[in-house]
Amino acid sequence: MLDTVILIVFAMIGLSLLLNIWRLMVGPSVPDRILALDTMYINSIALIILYGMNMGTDLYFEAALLIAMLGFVSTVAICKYLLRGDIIE
Amino acid sequence: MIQHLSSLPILLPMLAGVILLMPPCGKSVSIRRFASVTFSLLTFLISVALLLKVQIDGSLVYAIGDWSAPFGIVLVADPLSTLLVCLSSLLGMVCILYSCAGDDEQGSYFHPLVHFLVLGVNGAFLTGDAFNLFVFFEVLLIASYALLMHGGDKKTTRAALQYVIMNLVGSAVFLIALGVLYGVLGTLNMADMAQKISLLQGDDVYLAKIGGLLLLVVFALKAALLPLHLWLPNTYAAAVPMVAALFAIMTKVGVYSIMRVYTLIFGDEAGELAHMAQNWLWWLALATIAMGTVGVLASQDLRKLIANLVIISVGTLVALVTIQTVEASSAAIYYLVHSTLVTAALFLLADLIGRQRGKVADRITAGTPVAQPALLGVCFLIAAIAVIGMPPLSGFIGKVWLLQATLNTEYSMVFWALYLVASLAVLFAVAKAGSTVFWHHQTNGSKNKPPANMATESSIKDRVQPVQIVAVIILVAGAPLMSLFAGPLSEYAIGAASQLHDFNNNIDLILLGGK
Amino acid sequence: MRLDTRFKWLPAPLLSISLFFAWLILNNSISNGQLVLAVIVAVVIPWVTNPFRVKQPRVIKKGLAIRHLFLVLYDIITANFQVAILILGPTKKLNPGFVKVPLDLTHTTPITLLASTVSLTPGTVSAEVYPWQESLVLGQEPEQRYLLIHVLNLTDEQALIDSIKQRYEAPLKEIFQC
Amino acid sequence: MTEWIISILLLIGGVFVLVGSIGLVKMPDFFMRLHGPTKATTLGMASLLIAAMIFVSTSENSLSVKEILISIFLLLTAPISAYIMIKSAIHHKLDSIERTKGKHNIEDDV
Amino acid sequence: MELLYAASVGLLVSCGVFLILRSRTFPVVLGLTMLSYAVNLFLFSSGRLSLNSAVVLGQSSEYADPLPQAFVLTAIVIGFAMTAFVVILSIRARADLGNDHVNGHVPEINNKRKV
Amino acid sequence: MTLLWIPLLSLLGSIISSMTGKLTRNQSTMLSLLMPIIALGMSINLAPAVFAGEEIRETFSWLPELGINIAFRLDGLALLFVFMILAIGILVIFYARYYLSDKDSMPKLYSYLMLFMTAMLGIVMSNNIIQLWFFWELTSISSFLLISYWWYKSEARKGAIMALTITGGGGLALLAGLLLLGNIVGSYNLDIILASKEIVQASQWYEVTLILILLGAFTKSAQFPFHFWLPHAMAAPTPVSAYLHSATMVKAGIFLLARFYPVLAGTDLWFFIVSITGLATLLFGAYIALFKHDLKGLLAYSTISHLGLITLLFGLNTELATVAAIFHIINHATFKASLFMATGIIDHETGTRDMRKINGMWKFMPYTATLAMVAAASMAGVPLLNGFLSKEMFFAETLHQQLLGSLSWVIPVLATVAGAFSVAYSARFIHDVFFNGDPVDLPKQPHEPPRYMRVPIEILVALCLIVGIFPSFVVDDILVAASFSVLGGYAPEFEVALWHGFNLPLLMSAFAVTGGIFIYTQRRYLFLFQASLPTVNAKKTFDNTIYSLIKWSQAKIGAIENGSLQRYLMLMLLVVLLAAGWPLFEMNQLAGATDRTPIDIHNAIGAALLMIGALSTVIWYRTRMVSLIMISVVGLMVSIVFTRFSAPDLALTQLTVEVVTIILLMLALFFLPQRSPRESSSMRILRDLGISSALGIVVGSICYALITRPFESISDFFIDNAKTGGGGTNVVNVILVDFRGFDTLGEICVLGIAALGIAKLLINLPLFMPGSDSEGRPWAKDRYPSLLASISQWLLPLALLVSFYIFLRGHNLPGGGFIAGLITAIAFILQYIAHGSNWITERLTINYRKIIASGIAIALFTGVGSWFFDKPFMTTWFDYFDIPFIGEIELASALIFDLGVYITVVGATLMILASLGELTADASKEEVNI
Ligand code: NA
Ligand code: NA
Repeated sequence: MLDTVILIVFAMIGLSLLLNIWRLMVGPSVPDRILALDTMYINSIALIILYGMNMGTDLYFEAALLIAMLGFVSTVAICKYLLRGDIIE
Repeated sequence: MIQHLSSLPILLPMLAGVILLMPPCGKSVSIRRFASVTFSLLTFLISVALLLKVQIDGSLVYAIGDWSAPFGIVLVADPLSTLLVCLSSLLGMVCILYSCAGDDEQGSYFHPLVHFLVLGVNGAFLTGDAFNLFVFFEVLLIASYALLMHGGDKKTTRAALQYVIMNLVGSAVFLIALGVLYGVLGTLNMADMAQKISLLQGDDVYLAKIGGLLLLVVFALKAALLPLHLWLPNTYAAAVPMVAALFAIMTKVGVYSIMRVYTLIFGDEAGELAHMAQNWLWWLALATIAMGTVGVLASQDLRKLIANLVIISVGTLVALVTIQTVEASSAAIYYLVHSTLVTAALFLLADLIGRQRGKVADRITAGTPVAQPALLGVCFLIAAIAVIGMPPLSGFIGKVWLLQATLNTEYSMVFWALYLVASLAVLFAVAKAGSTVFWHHQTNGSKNKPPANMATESSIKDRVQPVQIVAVIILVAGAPLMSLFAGPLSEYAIGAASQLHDFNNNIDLILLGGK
Repeated sequence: MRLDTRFKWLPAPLLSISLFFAWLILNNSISNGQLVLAVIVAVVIPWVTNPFRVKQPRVIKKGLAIRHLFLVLYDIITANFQVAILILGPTKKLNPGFVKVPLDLTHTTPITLLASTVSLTPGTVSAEVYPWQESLVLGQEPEQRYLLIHVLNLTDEQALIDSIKQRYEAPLKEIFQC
Repeated sequence: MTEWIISILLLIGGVFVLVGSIGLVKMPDFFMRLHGPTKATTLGMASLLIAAMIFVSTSENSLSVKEILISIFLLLTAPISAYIMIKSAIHHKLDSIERTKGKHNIEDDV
Repeated sequence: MELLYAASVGLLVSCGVFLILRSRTFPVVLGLTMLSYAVNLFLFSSGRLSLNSAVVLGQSSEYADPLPQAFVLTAIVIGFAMTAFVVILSIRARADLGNDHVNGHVPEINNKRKV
Repeated sequence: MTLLWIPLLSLLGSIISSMTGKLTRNQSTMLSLLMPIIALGMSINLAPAVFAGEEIRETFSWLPELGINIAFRLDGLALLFVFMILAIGILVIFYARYYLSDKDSMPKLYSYLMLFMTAMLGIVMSNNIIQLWFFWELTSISSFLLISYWWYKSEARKGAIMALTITGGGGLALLAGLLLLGNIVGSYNLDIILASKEIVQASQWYEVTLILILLGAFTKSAQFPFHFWLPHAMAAPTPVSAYLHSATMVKAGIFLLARFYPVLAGTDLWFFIVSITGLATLLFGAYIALFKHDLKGLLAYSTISHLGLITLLFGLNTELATVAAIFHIINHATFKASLFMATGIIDHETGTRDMRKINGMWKFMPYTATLAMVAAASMAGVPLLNGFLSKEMFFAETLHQQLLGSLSWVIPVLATVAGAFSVAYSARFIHDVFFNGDPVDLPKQPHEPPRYMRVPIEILVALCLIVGIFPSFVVDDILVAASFSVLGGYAPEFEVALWHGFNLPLLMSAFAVTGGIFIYTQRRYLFLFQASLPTVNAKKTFDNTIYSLIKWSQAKIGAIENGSLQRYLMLMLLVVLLAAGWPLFEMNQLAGATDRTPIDIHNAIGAALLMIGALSTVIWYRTRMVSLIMISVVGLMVSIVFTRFSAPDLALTQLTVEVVTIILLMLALFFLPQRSPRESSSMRILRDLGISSALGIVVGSICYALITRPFESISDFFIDNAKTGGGGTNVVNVILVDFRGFDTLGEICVLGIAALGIAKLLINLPLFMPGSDSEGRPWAKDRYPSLLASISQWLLPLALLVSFYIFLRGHNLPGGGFIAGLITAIAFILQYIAHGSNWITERLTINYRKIIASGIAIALFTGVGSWFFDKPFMTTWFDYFDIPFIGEIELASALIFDLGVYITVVGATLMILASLGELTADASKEEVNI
């Protein structure tokens, strides 16, 4: 049963990612795209976690952790650019 | 220590680079210079020691991390690689010496960067592993990028941008080539690759061919072979002269790689792929010579002229390498050393001359007289005679040798005709440049009177400094010395070339540790 | 309100404790070796990062803090369901709006916590804290701070402000004693 | 039993993640779009991570709680991401839909 | 799946190359970045694709080829260093030359077009 | 050793005289003369043996591998030339003592002259043809130096370059010819070559070889149409002309004909090329000489003509003609050298060489005039002078030539015509200079030159007379010996005598003399005729050719190297396409034999996102911000791909690098324009699309071909030995820090160097700091959003914790120094973003340069450490220890190495990002103050 559920959730996450990229493409504004990208980071974490469960390993945990950390940093960096241009001033 | 000698030409420059970044070298210019010169001298001496050891004990294989080939990375110190290591260490030393007159302070980190460049070059010469070769290529490239920007102006920035982008694409191609080769052969140790390539069957052969050809593209880019040479003239002409002089070795890294890879991996024993690119390379080399010749005629300043001389020398070298005989390879080895030294010397001289000519700098037009015509003139004359290939200097031997070596090949007459025309063009261009730069003065009011005391016309600060002239003399001395000791040197070159072509011996040496 | 810790060598005890546990959690182990490492990490990292800390009020009422934490967690869960319903429902019925909540809090850490809480809980996202540092004369403290929030479905503005102030701001004020 | 729990948590997580992304697509203006991802994903992610935690703990027969760290991390950062994104949206003077109340509360930041 | 992988690599190469051929530094930098993604994926695949077989001893029954992974790691790092350099170099070029054209000067046709 | 000493002494002389700058002129001259006099003495000493038919040889080893040795040989021909070179050389040096003005550097001239002398001696004495070429080229170099002696004169420079180019070009042809010759014979040894006539002439290469060698000879000896450099070489000081352009250098070409006569001559080809060239030169030179107003010009063309005569003689392929040629070599050297010297005196005394100005010199310098007139008479072929004898022999030999068949009469007739012209220009030389009224505005008042300046001329003119009157007595021995060598060990019966009776040659001589005088008297009409001809100025043609060649080159280079990176890249990509695509077409089947894995939803979505991201990056490339966001999607997806295909380490690395790259690109975006203008034409876009899709298809196909093929690699070794030999279970990491740690060492060097390079780039960087974004929006006021600053304080320790965790586990599980380093760096970068770099520098002063250096140093010394255990560099060490309370722990040198990596990465990344940040921080500080 778990395998089926994982597959279903895979499909949900996959759909989410597709929705994200749709927003990414459509925009219309840059902040919209940033939002989509940020969401995409988080959904990727879900994807990786699921994948780990699917494969029965937690070797990919760190990847998920790093996406959580680094996705935040990139979002901040991009927003800072929008706000101030110079991100390290 | 002596058993680790093979690794020292790489490790010593690394250490030097590191130490030069640390206190007290970071702060004090004089300490930095002293340390840098000492280290470069040491590197050179160590390289010579390695060469001698290889002469006595035969080629050495040094397994880094005690992991033997093909699993670990091995350094292969054979007559050819050690010779080139000596050459690059020498150039590094000369470049550093020359810079100590003050050019090193035109930008930051000059000394460590030179050591890092030498590290990369030496690594590329010594390594027996294709991926490790990539890494050292990158080391030398990134160092060259940084050095290219040393003390530069707008022109330099423009040249650097193009140079860097071209080479980044080149690196990408390098990786694809390595990927293909690994994907087919399952190894990237060069000797192991050589052994496995003849066993390939079916379509795998073509895949390996793709890998080999792509590698060739990369090496041709580094070597500046037509049509991938276009980066060279501007880059060399835009670099600070001592950097340009040091760059003289960089095209040779490309040539050397072609030599290694196409003799060992795609050489006689490669089955279907034996000498696969020979024809292409041959004609491209010829085209390169032609292009360089046109460039030489077109050059309007000394540095461009020298850059084009480099292109001609590359074409010549690649043509020789393509022939794949011991004779041709030994001629190539001799010519390689000669052309590197002499073009490096010319770059430095062009700088010294340019500085003393004020506004016209090194442009080949009438200008301010050179303040020290005798000193610079003699040096220039020697270098010019050498580069033209006239007796009694090294260029003459190189020329005779390479003509001899190409004589009994298929298209020898095409090469001869082209090479001789190129030589004539070089002769004319260099003579014209030299006589214009030294003898054609703008300030001569009455045309046919000897100019008045010239020394006063140029300020004292442009006078050649002792370190600069020492640096130039070290390089210029190469030409007569290589001619005087042509006997032992040719013996050495032939020995190195024979070993290069001795497939079984190389395989045994690297994969079985010489057993 | 207290800004300094009792021990010079342990500049941020709460942080140290968090790090200690985080280490053990990360390594999934409470072996002796990991415990030693955890202690090392818990001491060394705060010490190393101390220069980068701006002095902020410390948690005084620890029990209250924990209780408040659970309250917020509960709110997060309900918030998620509410928002899910709002999202899936017809968009046209939504009445979004911007609300400016006047703040009693003055320090950054409590304000950050409040803003985060607001963002994580029903239908609201913190948008801005007014005024900005840059709009002030150097060194001067602002008279009144505001939290600008965006509300997905705004029905009663004043009720929302009151609920935020009472449900989230007041406990924070107490926890930090400021 | 654990399989059930895991499955339910997974489904909850999946649904919330999806809902967040639907919100991202469906909502008419940036400010409204933001609500979905920031909130829905925190719970969704938490459910998924807890599912994973239980899954690993049972399959390896030893307690594994490190997935918690990701949750904590997301809880810490999600509001700040949202905040800074809104900030840049305000800076870009993005239009909110007409019926939005209290637009006057937004101060010009330049 | 192999086809999909190869197609992705091919597409990345195409996109990278197209961007590299643009006339301004920023797209060229993007192109180089894209190309290095493609190259890394390519090099990675030279050890063949394998699912669920990370090369951590004791974690799985089969192992992927670790060597290309090590190569790609090195390549990523080097690529990063190079990208960093070329980015700053573009900034420098813009500052020195007053424009961001890869040739250091904007062709006259464009200047006219602007006017 | 005797033979070697002859050129060596002259070289020594060159060196000695170059050092006589501080001495007086006389001392300098004496010292300079010493060496050639000794050499001359030595050669005289050797003469009897040579006359006796002996050939003296000496060989020293130099480059045996190439068949090049230092080999000397003295036979009759060589001896003849050695005498000429040394004797005339000595006279010229002596003469130059009086010729040079005080301003001119005597040591320089002497030094060059003797260098030249060395080269000539080397040529004539070489027993190895490559050595011969060696000295041949040395004459080109030294003559370049001599012609450009007055380097400040434009015509001296131009003349020197022209001479060098022509003779140098000929030299190259000669080299080719000699190498071919050596290849045919199988040796460069002259002895062997001279004995291989049959082999050489039977070879398929004979024609090419002959033509190449003749090219060398003709250019050097100024044969038509390569003659034009010679008149321009007259820009040299007159002693130089006397030496080089009468007696020696131009004779080197003649020598070459003589030297290789035994191997190359005797064929019809030889006859046609050599004799026709000689005849043409003879006529052309004699004709033009008449019209030259410049004294030296006249002599130059006369020389050309006489060289043509000698060449013609060699071309006739008869033995006696050869003897005559050799005889004329001697005679021409004597009279022409003395004429040049006389001209030098006239030039010296009058300040001009223009015959239209110089008239009636007889009155001013009767003694010099007498000498010059005798020499000129010899040149004209007047009886009782040596010139008459060889010309008589020449006329005789032209009559014996039958190869032209029914046209055989042409040669003697033309020879007579040329003879007439030579009488005419000689007459002009005598009449126009020494008589013909009074001088016209001479710069100086002429008078007799210093006594000793005339001595060399006296000696030479005396020789002309003695040889002319007592020929057999003076020249028989040397002529026999020389002919003996040239004819290959055989000397024909001949008699050199003043009177052979009334015969056809004498008649020809008579015709020539009367005809010549007639021509001279009627010169007015000839000058008019000559002026009416279109002027064919060889120098101008040469200059124009060179000029247009240079212009052509510049145009070509300018068109090819147009500075367009796009073109360079396009070329390169095309080459790549060809190299990768060509073999692809040769393949029978693209796909390999392994089973395909089915596509699952996970992969499909990943690939879709990856592709959409990539395409979007391209589609929006002009809106840079958007394409930057799009490319981060690609980066994210690439790391997902790595996770998917079992490469957790790669995924982690890719993720961390990705963030730093994005931050970097944001920086770039700020300092670069934020939009790309639309500048590519649609054709260009199409072209680019074409090549990029072609490349994509090719690379994709290769990738597909690879991954569908069965495969074996060396990797099992790593998996088997990672734990036992490297002490870690994460094989990738063990490869990185152990098996291939050397790569990693290189890699951190790259990173470190990149950081240094970037810091270098940023020095004195004038920044463009846009005050608004791409849509003209001013930047936000809130510099450091407070909530961000607040949260980043918390994130820093957390990130450090994670980083430490990743670092420690790397050896056994995914992670390692590089990733850990980047996480640390990113954590700090977040601080920079949140607080600004001033805030950071207030709290933390780190010298990133030192950090980088320490990182590399740690890695390096870890590697060196193994030396102390007598192991190669980077041999790792690890062991397990049981420590009370803590339990078993593993200690490994690889961890220290990884620490080095970590430190370097932190240092380099921060240096790269922070140095740019600090730059703007400084700028903004000022902004705030305003
Ligand atoms: Na050269
Ligand atoms: Na006259």
